[in-house]
Amino acid sequence: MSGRDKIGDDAFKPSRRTVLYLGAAAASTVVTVRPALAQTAGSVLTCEIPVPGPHAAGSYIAQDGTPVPAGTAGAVPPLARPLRGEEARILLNGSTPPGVNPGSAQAYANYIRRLQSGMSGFTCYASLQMPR
Amino acid sequence: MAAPRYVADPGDAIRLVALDGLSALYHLPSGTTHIVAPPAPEILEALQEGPADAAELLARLRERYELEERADEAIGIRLIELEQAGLVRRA
Amino acid sequence: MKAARLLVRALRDPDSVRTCDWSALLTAARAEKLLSSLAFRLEGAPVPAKVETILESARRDAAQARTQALWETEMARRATAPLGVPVILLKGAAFQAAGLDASIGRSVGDLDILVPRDAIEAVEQALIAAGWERLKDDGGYDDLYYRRWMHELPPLIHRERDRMIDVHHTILPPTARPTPDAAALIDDSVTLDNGLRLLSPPDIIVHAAAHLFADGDLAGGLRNLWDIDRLLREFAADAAFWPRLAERAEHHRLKRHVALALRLSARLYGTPIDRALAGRPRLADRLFEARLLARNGWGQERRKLLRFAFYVRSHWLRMPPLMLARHLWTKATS
Amino acid sequence: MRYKLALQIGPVAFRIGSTWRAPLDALARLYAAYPRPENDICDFTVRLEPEKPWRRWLRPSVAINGDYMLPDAAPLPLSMGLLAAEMGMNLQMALGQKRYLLLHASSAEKDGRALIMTGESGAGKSTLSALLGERGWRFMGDEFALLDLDDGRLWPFPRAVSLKNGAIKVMEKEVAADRFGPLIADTPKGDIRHMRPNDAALSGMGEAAKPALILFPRFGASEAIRPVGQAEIFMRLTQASTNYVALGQAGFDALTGLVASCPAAAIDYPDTDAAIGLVEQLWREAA
Repeated sequence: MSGRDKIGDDAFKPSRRTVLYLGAAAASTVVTVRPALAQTAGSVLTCEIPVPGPHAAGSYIAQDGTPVPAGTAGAVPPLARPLRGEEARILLNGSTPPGVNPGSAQAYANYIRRLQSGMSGFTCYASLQMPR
Repeated sequence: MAAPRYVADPGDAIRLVALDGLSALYHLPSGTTHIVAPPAPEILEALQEGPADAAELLARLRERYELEERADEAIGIRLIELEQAGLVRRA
Repeated sequence: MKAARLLVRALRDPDSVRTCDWSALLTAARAEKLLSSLAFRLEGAPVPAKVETILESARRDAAQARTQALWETEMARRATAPLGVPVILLKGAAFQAAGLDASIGRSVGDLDILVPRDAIEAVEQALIAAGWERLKDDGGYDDLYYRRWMHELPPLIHRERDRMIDVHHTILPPTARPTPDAAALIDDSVTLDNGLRLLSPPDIIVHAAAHLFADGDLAGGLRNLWDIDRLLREFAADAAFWPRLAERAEHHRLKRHVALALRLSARLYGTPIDRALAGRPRLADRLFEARLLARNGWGQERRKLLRFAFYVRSHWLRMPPLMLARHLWTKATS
Repeated sequence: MRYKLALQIGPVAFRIGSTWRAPLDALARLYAAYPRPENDICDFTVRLEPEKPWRRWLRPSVAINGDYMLPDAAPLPLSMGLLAAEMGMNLQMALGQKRYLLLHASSAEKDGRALIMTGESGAGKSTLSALLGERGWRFMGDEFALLDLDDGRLWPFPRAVSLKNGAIKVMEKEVAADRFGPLIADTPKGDIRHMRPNDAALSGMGEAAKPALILFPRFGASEAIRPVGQAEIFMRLTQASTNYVALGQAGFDALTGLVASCPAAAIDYPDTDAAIGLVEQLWREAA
């Protein structure tokens, strides 16, 4: 806020005008408030994330998280049962929850990150993204 | 191709509340809240005079403010941000 | 009285609800997505104070939902306007944009638009460039299924606003037994001030009837039928409406569906209708009525067998038998 | 539904229906001192029913349904039926409440003015409000605070306090045994035990209070008080609200009004006694 600090000086130079930095902020100058519903909904309820969801049932999961045909090289098999919220959180933190093959953890975590609204597990994922 | 001209909604389509150095902006047509930093409110205000392309908008802002040297590059980025948020549209 | 019937009676005759099981009525209304519509119908009626606060907040909620629906429509307009192709709003978005009586308290889920078939790829590209994304996996069975057999693209969802858009090129799947004349729908459409369009009033009814009876299992049908009641009452103010409706229903080969919609709307909501067009009551009308009213005061769906029958019927209508078998097989084994 | 129960909690009335008797018996015991909704007219309906028909008998599992439902909600075993009922009520509030700006926050009242505490789950806001409620404050709620859209006052929502893990021991030392529900072990959130708020909280459940202080508590190595800028307060509260966006301009006006009129601070605390001390200190300064 260097502009602010100089307000005292400016008081003696009324002709000098306010500086407006159009490119000053590296980040965006508009942040939109999105529904935070999922956060609380998630924290008051337990939820599940199937990996993959029914839209891609039977698919393997590539390392980048996309569902691919079963047996694709480098991809990992689907999870037999849905992840619970706590397990998904562990995965997203880069660790491996019990019962999950550590070599597959990265692919599953990426799958969760790619979930979109409307897909099974999304509300659960959204609730995990929020800080706790 | 001519530079795109931008329009903003009339002033009564917006509520602005100052929060320290930033502002909370409520946009009535979309029912959406945005947290905005300078120069976003200043650009929206300058567009109240009517549609403008980037160069005209810069000229309007120069009448009121001191701008940095490379302002002409930055203004385009700011306009795209505002367009994506639905706060300005192409004329 | 059954809760669904109580709801229908309250919508039809707001004075009838002085005393009733309010919790059951409100719950059934919510489950049928009719709470806000009911709230506007009961505005000013003498109801208990607690009920009034619930209805008041439903009305506020509807106002905000309307803002969001109109905004989503506006964003689609901005994205597609440079293409210069006709974009026709369907269902809730159309009612809201035109300010029809059917829009009062009407929630709008996805945004549905109709565009000429040869413009559909361009429209999809323009929407994707403006931030919408494909929801389903590209090139998978669902994607191919939509593109080959359905009357719409796979749904797109906006990555920031999280709202869905369905882009149609006609109003029923091409495989469905009746095949409406999509070109005529577009030719007859009405242009709004902002350049977007609506179907003509008779086509709006034809579409609503087709959607209700030929394109689904009647889940949420009470709300769709309430749309039809409101639309008919508003359109019938024009004396030329009924003959034109008869003509368009015939043209699109949806006369049976329109007649059924008229009969059920009159039966449940007391809609004044053209009796000649509606035809004589049929035995099956009672099955449709029972299906529409299969909701109790706890918000649960009842009549499981009847609902299942309508579910099977919905697939039967949309697909030739062999294709239906293949579809169900793929769904079951994937 | 076979079994049913209606409850009034603050300004909100619930109707809970269940396929099984046990969850509602447990709920009725925990909420014995609560009033019944006037004329039995309820804001929200919760249904506890089998996930699949045979799940009524065979390894019974409770699906949490009602006016508003979450597609990803996991069913709970019947032994956790009380928890399912609580979650069902919370879910109706989180998804369906449109009459108030709903903040995921705990709150307590003193001298007609309200303290709001919000923070990440596990930050201790629930325990802090429960402790304040035993130490001279009126407990208003441990999960949701309701901001009036018309006049900016805060309404209580004093449902049973949901104590988790370590907090259970803390409150057992403080409160008579007859105010506790059964210990529900090994839930997806760990051990849970519900605690009925005291008489002052229940008799005051119809009284709103003007917000006077907002705190963002957090467990930390040492005590600290940090200022929070208005933009950050606003942003944090939008994220702590389930219905901010859905309320449109009414929500904007209420929340900007709250931020403008109410001092706020973030506090770090190593233990609950230190936290209570910080709260009392900041409360005196805000007065």
